[in-house]
Amino acid sequence: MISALLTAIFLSFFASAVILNYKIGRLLNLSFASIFTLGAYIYFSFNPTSALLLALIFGGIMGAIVSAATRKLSVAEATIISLGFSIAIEESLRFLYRTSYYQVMETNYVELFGEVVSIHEMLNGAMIVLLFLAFAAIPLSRRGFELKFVEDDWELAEMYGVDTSRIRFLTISISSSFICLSGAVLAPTQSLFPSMGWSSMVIAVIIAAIAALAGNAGLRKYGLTIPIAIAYTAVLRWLL
Amino acid sequence: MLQLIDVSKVYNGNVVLRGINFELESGFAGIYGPNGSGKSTMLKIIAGIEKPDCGRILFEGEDIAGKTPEEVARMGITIVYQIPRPFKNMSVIENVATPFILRVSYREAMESAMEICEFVGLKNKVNLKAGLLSQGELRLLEIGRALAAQPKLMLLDEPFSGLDVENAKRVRRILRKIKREGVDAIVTAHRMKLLRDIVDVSYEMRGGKIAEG
Amino acid sequence: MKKDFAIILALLLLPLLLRSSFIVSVATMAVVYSILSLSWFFMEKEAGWTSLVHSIPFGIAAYALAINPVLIIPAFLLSLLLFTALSLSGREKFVFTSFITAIVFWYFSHYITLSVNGGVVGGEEGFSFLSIGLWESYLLSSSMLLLFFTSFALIRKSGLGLKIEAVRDDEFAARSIGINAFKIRIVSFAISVFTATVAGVCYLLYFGHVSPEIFSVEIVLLPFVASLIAGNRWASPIIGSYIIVVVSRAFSGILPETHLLIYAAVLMLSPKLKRWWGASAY
Amino acid sequence: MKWRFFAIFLALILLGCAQPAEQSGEIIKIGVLVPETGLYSTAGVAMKNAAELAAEHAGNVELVFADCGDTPEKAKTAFEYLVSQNVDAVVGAYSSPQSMVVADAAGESKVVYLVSVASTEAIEKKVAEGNNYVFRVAYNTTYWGALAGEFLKLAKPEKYYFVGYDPLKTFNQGMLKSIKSLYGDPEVEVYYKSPSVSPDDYKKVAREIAGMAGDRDVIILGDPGGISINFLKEYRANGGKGLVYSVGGALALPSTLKKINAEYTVFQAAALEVTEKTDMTKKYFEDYREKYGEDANNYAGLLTYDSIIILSQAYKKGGKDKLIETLLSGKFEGAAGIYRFNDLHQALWGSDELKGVIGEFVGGEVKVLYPPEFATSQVLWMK
Repeated sequence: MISALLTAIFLSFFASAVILNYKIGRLLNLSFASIFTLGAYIYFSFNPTSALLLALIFGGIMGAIVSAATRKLSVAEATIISLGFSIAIEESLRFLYRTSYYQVMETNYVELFGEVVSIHEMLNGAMIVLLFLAFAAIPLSRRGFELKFVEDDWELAEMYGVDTSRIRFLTISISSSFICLSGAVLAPTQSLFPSMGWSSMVIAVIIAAIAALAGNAGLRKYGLTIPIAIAYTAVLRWLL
Repeated sequence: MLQLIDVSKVYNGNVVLRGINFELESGFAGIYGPNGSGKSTMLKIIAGIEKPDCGRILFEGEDIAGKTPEEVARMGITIVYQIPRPFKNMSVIENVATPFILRVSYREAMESAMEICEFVGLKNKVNLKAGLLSQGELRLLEIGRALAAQPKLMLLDEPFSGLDVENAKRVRRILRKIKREGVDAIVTAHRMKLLRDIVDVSYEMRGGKIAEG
Repeated sequence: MKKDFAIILALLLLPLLLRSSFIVSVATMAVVYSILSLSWFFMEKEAGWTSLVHSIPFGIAAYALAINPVLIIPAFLLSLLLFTALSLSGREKFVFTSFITAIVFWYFSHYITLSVNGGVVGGEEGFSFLSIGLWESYLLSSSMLLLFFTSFALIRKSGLGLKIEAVRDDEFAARSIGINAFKIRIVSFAISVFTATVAGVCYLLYFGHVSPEIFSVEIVLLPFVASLIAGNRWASPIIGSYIIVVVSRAFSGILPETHLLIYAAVLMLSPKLKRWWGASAY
Repeated sequence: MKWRFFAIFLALILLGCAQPAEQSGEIIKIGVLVPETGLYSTAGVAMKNAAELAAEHAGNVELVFADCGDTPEKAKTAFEYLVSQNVDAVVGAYSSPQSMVVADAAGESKVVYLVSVASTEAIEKKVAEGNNYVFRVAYNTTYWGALAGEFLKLAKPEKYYFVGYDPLKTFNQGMLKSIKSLYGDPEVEVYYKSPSVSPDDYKKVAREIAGMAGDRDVIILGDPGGISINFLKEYRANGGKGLVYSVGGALALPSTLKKINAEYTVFQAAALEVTEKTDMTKKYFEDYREKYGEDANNYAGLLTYDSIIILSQAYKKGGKDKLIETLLSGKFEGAAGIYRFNDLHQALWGSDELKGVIGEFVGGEVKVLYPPEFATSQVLWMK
């Protein structure tokens, strides 16, 4: 149950990042798939502490590049460019880590309420919850108001003099940064291979799409992704 | 020809039309009244876009109250919206040709559309995308497109709103021409003065009620 | 329009001159995907619905033919029904609902199995079918492509085309001049679904095998990507499909390790490509 | 302008095709379909390395590589490319649908194709239907099951559980059918879903089975992919007992087992370094390590190696024109044993000279359990 909840939190975080990028960055950011993978490979290559820091930095840089490359483009064009980035990162990782083995690491488990849970999953869950709380606090600030404005009506916000391109840049960079961090934190619970990020990406897009269908009101749609994540995987498991 | 009997409409508890009784035998009828008096709603109900809560609408003896907009249109009633709704990505002539298509071949439709474009004065803009027209031209296009449906009855919702003097004159001229062609119409406006020299009979609408005036 | 036609004809004739079976096989794949992309483009540009579910008519047509050719008609009707049902959510939400449906269908397709002589066939392995041969496939799919391209050009200059475009631009205004918008929507879906179905049939007749990969995200996105990277003309989805098939498939032998980087580069440069294409080619 | 655009693309394609085929009588030109990109690219590295090593060892082989990706469609295009390079024979491809498509294409273009990984029964069916050009060096699904059955007979567990991977149900069920015919029904038959459907499903199944299985039970894990590693971790973390028998793939590589400290994991392989079935076994493993700096793959890589070695020997014996006849009538020495092919062009796995190997990872090292002539240990149970 706890482990399922942690997975749901992770997927909901991934989906929220997708929604946020869509609303503010105006692109379906498919580069997340490989940025997540990149994080995992960074964790594999460096010692844990510096890996986490590097993941944050590299993720941010990747996000910044994607943001710069997709400025002032239509949603569709920007989405295709992010797909190009995703493939490029994935293929580069394949080159850099040319091996016939899955990269694996050991992970430690702890028992929690009678359930065995990986420490790394818990860490990732805790990080995401903190992130959600920080995100929920943003609307209280002036910046947060701007953010909400942009999210609500991008064109109107621009007309009223909000610096939308800066907000867009920050949104894409920061969300990429955390996706990368999440990849690093979860690395020991995964078998690493260059296209590993896609399965999470696809589910995240579906959850984001369902959330977008279900409601569009403020922060609620991000919160909505958690029950949707739980329901979606449960329903599919039952259906198939 | 057209008869409204005890037609009422309520939106979210606001009574917009209170038992309207209205009859048009032939010619142009004008309805004037302030904003929110229910003029547009009445036209929309006749056109089948809105459903009345109660009452009957008889057109050539048939009750059309439950019909869909396309059924009403096919019986010969066309509406010209207050805010023009052109087919933005189609050319002017294609806009006008579309209603003809329901009756004749593509070639004939285009020929007839050309005549209408000439009639409403858009002859030199036929190949332009409708989305590029000015507000006044859009109104002319709307009227042209409605005419192309070869209506027995036209519903014109505030045809002069938002137009400058020049364009208002053009619309007025065209409406007179239409009248001469023998098409019947209901025209709304917020002031009676705008309608005086076009309509045969005028009504005043206030608070969802209608009275001859 | 004539230019577009000339370009397509030239594209189709080139492999015939080169007479290399590898080039023809790549070209056949490109032509099959061109038909699919064209059907997508028709729905997007002519009817105004952005679909991420064209893998379904494409895929189930291939599945139907592989299992039992009689199923082609139900497959077509099923796809049409699905499109119609999804469209009830409205144009805006159609992109999302269609994407979700396509993915769920992809999962489901792994469970399409048949019992043959006590053994299970299908599933993740898919079904085999007899290929009609390379040159035959190329001629068949090329003539289908030309046929559809020409038909679409004719439809656009016909009454039906006007009605479809009117409904695309303003459903309500179309209804109030007497157009049955729902009927027209279904007709336009039927045209698009039919084209995708034919693409699926051509796919199987050439390829001789169908597996769940046909419903994968890659195929879902292909017509969308293809139509976008090469401008916004009626030849664009076709040229785009050629570009994608060439960079992501044909180089698999010439540059086995790096060909996807070229694909990535093409995607990243696509807006430039598109503009350059739009500016210089016409 | 637009023509220049096409010209570039076409020129690039032609570049690949236009190389004149220099065909000397001594050298066999073999096309290798390697999944360089996509889902199976990890195995692809092993296959490519092994192929290069085989060419080095054989001496009379020229290789042409093409990326078959992870879809049958890419495999077919890659195959067509190899044919355009005038190869004498083709080996490789990874998944079953890929091999099925390539088999058909091989029949059409009359090029000999050796299936070196895929196990689907459809391949033998195609041969029975008259496709003479396809041979399989790898196990068929039945042999996958037979090998697991051999292990069950050796271990005689109190109960056995079958855990399959959902997207590979056809493969799993074919295998299970063969196990059942040898050892009876499993206690439980359960499948976990691909993580792209239900990310947590393997954990749930791991927990469930961990709750059921006892000390003297065997869990047969029918997933050759990366998730099998996650499953095993989760199973042991939840206190799962007994022996886990992995059908191979990701969990069959000793260095992976070492990395995750997978004690009491049993796995199957085409050959292991310690099972010197022929002179080539050790050579393969040693030279591979020396050349590439990591342990050699013992299934997909090894069988790709053997496929090329087999072709090289057949070519020496009978030349290009008699390749099919030579393959059908001859014996070929590979790293995994002596290969002969039956009427359905299937390598005779299970015969005296060609058997799969079962190893057990215990105490940080690999012990061989099967075949008996190479066995270094009994089945060891967890205490």
